Amino acid sequence: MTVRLQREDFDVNAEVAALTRGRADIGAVVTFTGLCRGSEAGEPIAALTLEHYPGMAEAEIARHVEAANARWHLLGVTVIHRYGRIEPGENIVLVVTASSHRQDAFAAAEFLMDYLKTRAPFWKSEERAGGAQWVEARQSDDAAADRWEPAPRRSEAAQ
Amino acid sequence: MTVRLQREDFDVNAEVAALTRGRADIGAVVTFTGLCRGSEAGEPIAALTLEHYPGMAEAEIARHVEAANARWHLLGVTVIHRYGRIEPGENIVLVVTASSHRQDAFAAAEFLMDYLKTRAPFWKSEERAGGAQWVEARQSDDAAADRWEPAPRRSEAAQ
Amino acid sequence: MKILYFAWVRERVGKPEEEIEAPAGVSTVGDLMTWLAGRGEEYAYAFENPRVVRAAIDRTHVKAEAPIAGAREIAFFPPMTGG
Amino acid sequence: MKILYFAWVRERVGKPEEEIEAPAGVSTVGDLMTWLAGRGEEYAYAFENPRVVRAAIDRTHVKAEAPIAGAREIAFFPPMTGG
Repeated sequence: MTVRLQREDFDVNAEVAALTRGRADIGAVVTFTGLCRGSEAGEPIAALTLEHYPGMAEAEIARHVEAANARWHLLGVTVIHRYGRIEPGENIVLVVTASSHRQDAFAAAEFLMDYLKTRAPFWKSEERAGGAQWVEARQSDDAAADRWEPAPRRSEAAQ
Repeated sequence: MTVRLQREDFDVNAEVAALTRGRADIGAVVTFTGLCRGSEAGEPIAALTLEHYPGMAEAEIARHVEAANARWHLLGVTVIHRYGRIEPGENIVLVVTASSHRQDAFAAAEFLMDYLKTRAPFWKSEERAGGAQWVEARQSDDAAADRWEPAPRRSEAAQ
Repeated sequence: MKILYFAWVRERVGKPEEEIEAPAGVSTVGDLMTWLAGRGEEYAYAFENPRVVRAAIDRTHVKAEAPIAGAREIAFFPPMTGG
Repeated sequence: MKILYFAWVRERVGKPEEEIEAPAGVSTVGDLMTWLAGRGEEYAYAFENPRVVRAAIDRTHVKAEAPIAGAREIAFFPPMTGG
């Protein structure tokens, strides 16, 4: 497991290569890259600034990677989250999951992203025409994270 | 939309860059890479050979990319499928989906992979100790593809 | 019309493609498989279990009931295992 | 104990962290928010709607009912917007 918080950009190929190099048991690698967009609901954004809680952010992400490992058969996980000022078109976050089979790799990557959105201690501020503005949490992100909670999963499995 | 069938390997970074370069509307990029594994159910595999139906394979993949575009809000899709002899650890297939938001990018990538597994005219032969052996289709792959069919989706949505 | 074979269907038939002219009465893909199966041992082997053989007419998947009238290219192959 | 503030909670309070000693009777995270809110205008503004302020004790998410006894580091922040 690799969890890194950094100001610098990341290289997707290098991170995938680090997970797969010299191995012949990995059949599926999923990557998710989150990027800064140049507008939000039609309003231009000059940049994002990402604040985080050092120490807690790493610990919280590592806990969720462990939860993903307990839930799916994974052969490697990398999570990199940037902080500081990020301009439109730049990378924000990377999740890489490797598995024997595609379903586990896809599910774990989605799970980790849903949790990063709602549970990892990061806060985005947007530079808009009217000044800096903190991004509000979305209810749709909470709902996406909630679907991974044990209770609803069990009732789904019983259908 | 980019659909390519080729003998050569592909470069994930280059394909992602080709989709995202100069754009500020993409917030999420998902990549799926399928790799050749060195064993199957405990038995060693020296290599895979992928046969395809030239002409139909491209058309069939393009049709499914169009179906994905109709179903989700996508800002770019790339599918590359290799053919010929592929050794363990080497890449077989790449799907890249780009969208404003992560849910669409994830769903479209999973949809395309499920369809490639069951509908795209490719056939894998494995080099085993006892000789070359055609890979049998998995029922689990058919089930994965079936979940995208309109009928079951509608009943899920009604829950 | 042109007939193509892929994977183990190709191996059993012993060739990747051929030109054929189906006789009158052979009107569906299923009829064509039955007729091909009667052309010799290698064809009988390839089509011994026609339910597992898939078909495409002019590069579109079709079922055994599909009519072959007007087809330029018909392909037979096992269930696909791409991806 | 050490108190940390992040994002708009930090901006409203006007500092990223401070050492405090909570008086007897302040036993939960919710109590602590109420007590902090009474320390001045900037605190009252930061905690004007305590339901939207999230908390962590020693780097683990907690609810307002969580006891603060033994905590070394308590953080207050808005709902998270990472990823």
